[in-house]
Amino acid sequence: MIIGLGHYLAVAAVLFTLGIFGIFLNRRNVIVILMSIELMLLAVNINLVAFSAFNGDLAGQAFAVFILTVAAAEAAIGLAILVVYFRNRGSIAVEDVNVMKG
Amino acid sequence: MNALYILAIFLPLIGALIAGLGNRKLGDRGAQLVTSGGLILAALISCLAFVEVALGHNPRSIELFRWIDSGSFEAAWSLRFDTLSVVMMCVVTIVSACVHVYSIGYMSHDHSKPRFMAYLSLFTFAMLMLVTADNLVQMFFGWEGVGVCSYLLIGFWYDRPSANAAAMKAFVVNRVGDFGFALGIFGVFLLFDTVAFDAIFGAAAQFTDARIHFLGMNMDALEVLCFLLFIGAMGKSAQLGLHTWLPDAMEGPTPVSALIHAATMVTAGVFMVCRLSPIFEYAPNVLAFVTMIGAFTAFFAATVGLTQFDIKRVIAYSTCSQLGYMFFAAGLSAYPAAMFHLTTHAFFKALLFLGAGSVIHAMSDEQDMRKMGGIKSHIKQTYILMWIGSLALAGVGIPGVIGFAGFYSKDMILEVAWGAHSVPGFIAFTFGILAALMTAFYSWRLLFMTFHGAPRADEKVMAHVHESPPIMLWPLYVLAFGAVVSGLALYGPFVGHHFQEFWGSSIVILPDAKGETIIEHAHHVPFLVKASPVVITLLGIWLAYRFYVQKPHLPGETAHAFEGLHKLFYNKWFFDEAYDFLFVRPAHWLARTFWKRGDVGIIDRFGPDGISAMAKRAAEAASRLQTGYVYHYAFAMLIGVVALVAWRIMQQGA
Amino acid sequence: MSGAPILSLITFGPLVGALLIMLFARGEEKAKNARWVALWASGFVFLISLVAWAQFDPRAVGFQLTEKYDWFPEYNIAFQLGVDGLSFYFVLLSTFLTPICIIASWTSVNKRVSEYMAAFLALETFMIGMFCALDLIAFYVFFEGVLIPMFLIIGVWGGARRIYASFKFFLYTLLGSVLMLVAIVAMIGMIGGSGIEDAQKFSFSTSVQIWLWLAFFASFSVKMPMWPVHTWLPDAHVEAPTAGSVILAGVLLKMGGYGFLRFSLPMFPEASEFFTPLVYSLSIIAIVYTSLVALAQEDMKKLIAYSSVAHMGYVTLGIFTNTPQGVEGAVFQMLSHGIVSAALFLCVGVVYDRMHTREISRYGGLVHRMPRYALVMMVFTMASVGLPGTSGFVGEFLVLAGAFKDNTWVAALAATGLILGAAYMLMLYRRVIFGRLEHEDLKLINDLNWREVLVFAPMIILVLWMGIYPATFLDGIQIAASETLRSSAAAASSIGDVGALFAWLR
Amino acid sequence: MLAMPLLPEILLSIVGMCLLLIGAFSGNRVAKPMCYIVAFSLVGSLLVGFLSPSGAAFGGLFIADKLASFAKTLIVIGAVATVIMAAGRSVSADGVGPMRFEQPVLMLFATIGMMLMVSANDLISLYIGLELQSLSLYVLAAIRRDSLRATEAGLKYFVLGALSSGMLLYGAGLIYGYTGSTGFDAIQSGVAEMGQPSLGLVVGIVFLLAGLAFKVSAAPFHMWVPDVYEGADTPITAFFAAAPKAAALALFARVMADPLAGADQAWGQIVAVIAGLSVVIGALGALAQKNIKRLLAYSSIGHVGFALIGLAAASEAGVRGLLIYSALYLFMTLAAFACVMAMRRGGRAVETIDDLAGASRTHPWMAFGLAAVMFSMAGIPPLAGFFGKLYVLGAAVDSGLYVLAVVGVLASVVSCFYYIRIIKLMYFDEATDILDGPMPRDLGVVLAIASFVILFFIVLPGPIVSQATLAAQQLLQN
Amino acid sequence: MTVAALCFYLFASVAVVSGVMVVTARNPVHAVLFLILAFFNSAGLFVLIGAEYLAMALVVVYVGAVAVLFLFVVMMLDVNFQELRAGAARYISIGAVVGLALLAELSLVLGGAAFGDAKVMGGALPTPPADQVENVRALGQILYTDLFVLFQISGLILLVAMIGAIVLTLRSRPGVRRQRISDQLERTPEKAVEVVKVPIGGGAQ
Repeated sequence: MIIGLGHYLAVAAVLFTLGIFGIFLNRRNVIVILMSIELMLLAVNINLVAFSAFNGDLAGQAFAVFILTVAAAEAAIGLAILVVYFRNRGSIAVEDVNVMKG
Repeated sequence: MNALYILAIFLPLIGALIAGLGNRKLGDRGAQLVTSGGLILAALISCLAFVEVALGHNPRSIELFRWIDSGSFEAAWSLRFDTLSVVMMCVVTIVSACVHVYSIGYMSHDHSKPRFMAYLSLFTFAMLMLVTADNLVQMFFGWEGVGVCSYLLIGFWYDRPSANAAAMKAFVVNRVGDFGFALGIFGVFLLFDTVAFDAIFGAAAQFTDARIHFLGMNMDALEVLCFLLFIGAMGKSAQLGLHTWLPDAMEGPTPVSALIHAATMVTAGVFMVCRLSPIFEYAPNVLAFVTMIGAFTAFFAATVGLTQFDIKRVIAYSTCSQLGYMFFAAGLSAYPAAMFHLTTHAFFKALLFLGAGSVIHAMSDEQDMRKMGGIKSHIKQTYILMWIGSLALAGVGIPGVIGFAGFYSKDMILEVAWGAHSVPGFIAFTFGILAALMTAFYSWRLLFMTFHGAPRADEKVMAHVHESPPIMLWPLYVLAFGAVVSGLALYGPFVGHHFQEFWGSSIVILPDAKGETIIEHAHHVPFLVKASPVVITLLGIWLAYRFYVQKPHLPGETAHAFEGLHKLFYNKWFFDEAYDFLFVRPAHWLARTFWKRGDVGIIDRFGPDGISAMAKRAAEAASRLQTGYVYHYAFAMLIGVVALVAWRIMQQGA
Repeated sequence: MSGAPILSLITFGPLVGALLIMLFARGEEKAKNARWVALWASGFVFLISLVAWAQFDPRAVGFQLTEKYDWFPEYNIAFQLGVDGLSFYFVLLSTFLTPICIIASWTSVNKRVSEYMAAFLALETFMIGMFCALDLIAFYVFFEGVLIPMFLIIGVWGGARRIYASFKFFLYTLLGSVLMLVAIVAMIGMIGGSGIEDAQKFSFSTSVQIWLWLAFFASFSVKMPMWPVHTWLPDAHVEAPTAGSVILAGVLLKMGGYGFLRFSLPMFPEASEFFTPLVYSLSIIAIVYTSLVALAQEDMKKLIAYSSVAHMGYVTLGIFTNTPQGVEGAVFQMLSHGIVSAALFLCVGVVYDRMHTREISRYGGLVHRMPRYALVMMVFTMASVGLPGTSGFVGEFLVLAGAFKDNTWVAALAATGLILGAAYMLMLYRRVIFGRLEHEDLKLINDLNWREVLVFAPMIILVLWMGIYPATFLDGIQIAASETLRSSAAAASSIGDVGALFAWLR
Repeated sequence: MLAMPLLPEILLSIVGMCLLLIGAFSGNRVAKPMCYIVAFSLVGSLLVGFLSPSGAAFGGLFIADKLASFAKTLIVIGAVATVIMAAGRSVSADGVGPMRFEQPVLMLFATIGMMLMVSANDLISLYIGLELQSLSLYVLAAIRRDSLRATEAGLKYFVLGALSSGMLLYGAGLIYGYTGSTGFDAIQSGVAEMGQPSLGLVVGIVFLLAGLAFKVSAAPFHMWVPDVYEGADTPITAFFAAAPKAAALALFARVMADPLAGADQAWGQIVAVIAGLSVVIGALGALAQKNIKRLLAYSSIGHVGFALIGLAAASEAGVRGLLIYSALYLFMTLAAFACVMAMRRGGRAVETIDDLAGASRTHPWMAFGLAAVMFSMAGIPPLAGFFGKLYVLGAAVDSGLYVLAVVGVLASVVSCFYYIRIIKLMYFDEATDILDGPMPRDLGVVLAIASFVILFFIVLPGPIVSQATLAAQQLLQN
Repeated sequence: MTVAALCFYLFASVAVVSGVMVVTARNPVHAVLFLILAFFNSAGLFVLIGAEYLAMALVVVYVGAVAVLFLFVVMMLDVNFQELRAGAARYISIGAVVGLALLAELSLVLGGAAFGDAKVMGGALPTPPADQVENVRALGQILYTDLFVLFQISGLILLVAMIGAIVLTLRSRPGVRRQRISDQLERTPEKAVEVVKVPIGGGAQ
């Protein structure tokens, strides 16, 4: 049995779905949401790398490199926002994040 | 000459405008002088026109300028002077002049004399426009114009709610008639592609077999048109069904009743049928209908006249009844006879009304005959004039020798009815005779109740009873003169053996198989027929004498004996109540229902308001969706993506 | 005529006045200056329109005084102006009524005068522009643009329920119009340009016509207004200030009718033929139903508003009779109604300014104190009732004559409006003018002052002129109407029995 | 000269870093002058952009074409106006603390991101540009870090933005995988080669679309908008509403019409659905709002929906409509936010709609301007907004999207209600509490210029329309 | 069953399970640790497919920096571990349905990929043969040539992230004593020491 593109895509799809699941099923705290986002990006990376490898094209890997970079930046900013939010609200429970609505 | 004729038509208008708009500076006297003077001048010119046009056989029509001009629909302002018009012009201007002069005296205590005079003159103008119209639309102009003036004059005393109501009723009921008239005009336009009289009359014979789709039915075109036009005539001339406004119109000042509701406007319907005789002749069924309506009206109005107590109402019903005579004459194709009666009736009915006005004037504005009586010695001249009027109305005379005006004209009509030798003719004759009986009865009932017996008015009123001033009496004399001699004088030209010479082309009567016209038939009825009206009239007078002079208790007893009938007559056959129930109330109910239920309850509720409420609810729902929770937002995005992907995949698969 | 772009002058003249007011009317004399500037501007525009009238040849076929400027070349949209017999008299009507409105508002509007005057002048520009526009887009711009000033006029200077009324007016009419916008856009796509003349020459397929017709109908029927989309009108009228009602009744209601004539009939003749029964039905309902509703009204303005709906019923009826009489009568009826109902609203305004109520029952016996007013009101009442000799008669009569040619049922049912119209108008007159002067507060009411006489006098003259010598206007209308009918006549034959849906009416 | 087409962005980056240095040493007191420097350099960069050559840069990663320059012009106008307005509000809306010097710098970086992304000619550069913009915006949203609302706005924006980035990336990955390249030109030819787009590509397009739709705030990816608009500091909100919207719409148009041109039957209908949903949600959502910023948020959703109606037409006319619409919307939104920023009472900003009551008496010119904006947003002629709608509808109808057009206009009628409600408040109602007056000069200037464009677009539509036409033509040609 | 395949399944399954745990773990610290595990396994997958550089980068960047950052914040914020709230259960079914639908849709795509629908051809940046140029070098060659501008912009992004993190979280607290080295260095005996003469019996003042 040869491991093909489909296998990698399947793993990525599952991870991506998990990431999305994490975002909207999570009720505990926002950090987990951030982690879910990282999971999604990881899935994307797997996708890209798989395509890159199976297409014989390096652009996918280069793309993944940039995604990695940006993801790190994103995590930093996300956590920063989270921290200031925590300072204001005293909580990072997802359900508490609804001062504004309607 | 033409300019003079035009002047005659427009003099009243000029007078009206001067009196109406310049009232402050002109003053009462000025207004009266201008209008009356204008009318007298117009009357003189009319007489001149009568001589030149009718007697000199010199008809003409004068186009003034274009009016409505739309495609083939061309109606110009133009004046038509033929025998028919000038006869009407004479009647209108003479009676109007009399009424104008009379009004100077009658209205002397009123606050707004100029306004009254202006209305009267304006009315006269409209009436003249009607009779001299050269096309149907201009006739309609006059038609509605007199309606409006009538409205204004009935409602002249605008303080009185009853006067206002009567004025409105007159206008609206007339509008019902006009509705028919207007449809008739449209029909004429549809059929003939023109509304000008000459063109219509010229082409009428070609359309005898024409059919028209009217209200989903396929019918004889000319019959339909004539029927519609006749509805207009019924409205204006207060024929059975559309008569209800006329008695109420007595709310107006008495000169108005004399001019409009006796002599001129109400005869417009008769005039119209005569004017349109060239097409009515081709609509035999409608003519029969006209006859029947006329006959019933004559009878019906007379019955009601028997029981009324308001002096003016009695005369009003009498007018209604006499109009019935005219119509059945016209319906039997005896247009000259109708016109004849129209003319004589104008004089004596105006006389009666103005006389009644004089009485009312004397009795301090009392109109109820039950509160009169015993004043013949106080107002002798009026008494005599009323007698003349009544004699003329009842048609007293010696057959074959001489008589009052009504004698000639009414007898002519009854002879025509007999001479027609047709079922409608016979019915008309029967009703006509019965009506004549009643006419005599209620006329003398009026005379006796008003002038004879013991005074029933209170002291104060009786102390005030006085003869009218000369300015009111002189017109009465003029009219009385007409009431006495017009029958004799006009019999020859109007309905004599050479009547066609006189009328010329203005009236068309199709000869029967023998080549004779109905008028000639009428001349050859048995003497018994000729005499019967007089006999029956004398019977009526005797009955009245018996009831109201000899045995004053009889009326009450009779009324008691025939309670149902009396109630029916006294309540005018319940027409007003029936109309109120059938039309007025439903209309008001519908009005409220449409407004409250329809507009507010349905259209607004489900329309704009409903939609905006719906939008508001949707907006609330939309803002409830915006919960503020991040995971809901994410969820929405996810659902969006999933749905879109699913949709695309399905699309792809398909 | 070449040289001066006279229609542009007429169209944008008022806008210049509005700008002048907004920029320069300030300080102590602000209100006074605004009034005078508005009066001068509108009066000047009226004079120019008279000059245009002199240049206007009623016998000429096609559009006159045309102007054309590049606008959106990518879509082949040019700004075109021009008039023919259908539109020119409406231009005159607009330029005539605006100064009258400004005089009528001279003292009755005393808050935010400069804004009011500016709004009114802007309104005039839009109205005139709408009638002059020879380009679909320009037409729509003006057609909708009217909403803005009118919305403000009702909303700012209106009565107690002005907010409801102005919103209803705005949204209702907008709702109808946006569908027309889609149709216009679609037409531009099909024609490849937006000239009205091109559109009239273009022949759309029948099915397309049906849709386009419906879209235009959605707009025009609301603007007319036709039953059952008329309910905004009474509210708008009641709440609008007097001059607002005058313009609303005088000109804005004519936009729908004008639209039918300019678009529906010549551009979609087959669809017009197809939908004629529908229009007939709605028109008749409008005439009978709203006349009855008018009978039950207790508010003077509402009554007149409902009467307007009924009168507009005649207009739609006439337009779709497909006869010269019907079409010309409809146009004439619109012109006449423009004067008459405007004048009636002014009449209401006169007493409203004095008594601050429009309830009929609060009046009665005014003739005692106000004979001149009574006379004026009588003239317009009679004109509204359609008395021959007044302008109201000619249009109504021609419409009915045309309708009778096409369908006797329709004519007969519509003619009942003659009776009902008389009933409600006379009832109004009787209850307001006649009777005893019983209300204490009315006993000191004053008759018309010179300014009001100045307002009414020309209107009376016009009403009589139009009633006695309508040929002045009918001649011009006739040529344009026959052009309109020619295009639809060709189509009449090609429509099959698709009208079965509404065939019951025939 | 490989870098020349991107010269403006490069110069701006240098300016940004210099400013950062200055700020680091001088602190927040230079924030206000820095705003002006940013504005000035943005305008300068625009001029540089006009002068520098067009065409591909950096081996086709970026491209400076008509679309890019059109979009950049809009971005710069939006950014400059909002930066200047922000400079005037150097004390925060709540009156707490002065403006941070990082704010103009971040705005500048965000603008650079936008400029990069509208120039992107490759999925990677698209992503990088987008993220540069987004990350700056996340921070900007929360920059009033002591305000709960601002930080909540930042948090929501960040979380959802990251989610959308994930989706966009997933889609980009699939597109890359199924076309074999990240370059737009290659993708275009790849798609064209494919004929009927493969399933993977379609799913990729949907995910990419979802990500882009989030950035333009189209339904159902719009939920963040009201909260972020409300929570963020008003000058920041104005910035959000102006520049990124124009950039994202242009990017949207580019991605759909250039690399994915061959798959228009795949995305056309999706865009149509998104557009229809957006106009409806935008119309309904705003009806119930009391906060004017939230209202404008919903309104922006509706407007984006309208712009996308043009794109849904998948034609040159459609792209042109979208560009014209976004240009006109930019001016409308700037004017609206100028007014919102002028709403202060007793020195404190107020945000409910009712605060505008009677403004026509106290602030006649502001009320006039705002009324014009509202009528324009409602799409009432003769104001500019109408013509935006006209172009969009024209394109949609030409492409047979009748239902969408009707939905659009009906929704615009509904939305009219809340626009005219604002006018009603200003003109029909009497003031209860009077707003501070007069309007600050900077806001007045922005309002005046924007209103001028709105009012007089009808007279001289040429500049905007012809540039949009050229941009659309060029985009659709290759 | 080759070793490679075995490894793939191992890495893949562990990665997926760790992913599940990330989402469901009650304790955020555990979640972070599972995240790290997922990353490690993904790195393994990358190695399997020949993307060595990315595998390293993943470990270095994510595990070394990002995950630690997460851990740090989790610890710092000291959030109490709340229980799954009752509300969540309400949505779990519909959430599951939608999530599974998504998964199904995505698998449909890879169904296509598995059957060779994906584009298998050299792109614009073809991978050089692995035996001549190793992955890191190949990637480096394009990163610093063709894509250098993106590399630079990435730097800009990181700069923005840095600014952001600082502007949001750095607080200058008044009243906090800080070491000021320049002051310390500028200290001179003259400033620090005062020589006083103390009179006898007077004492220091």
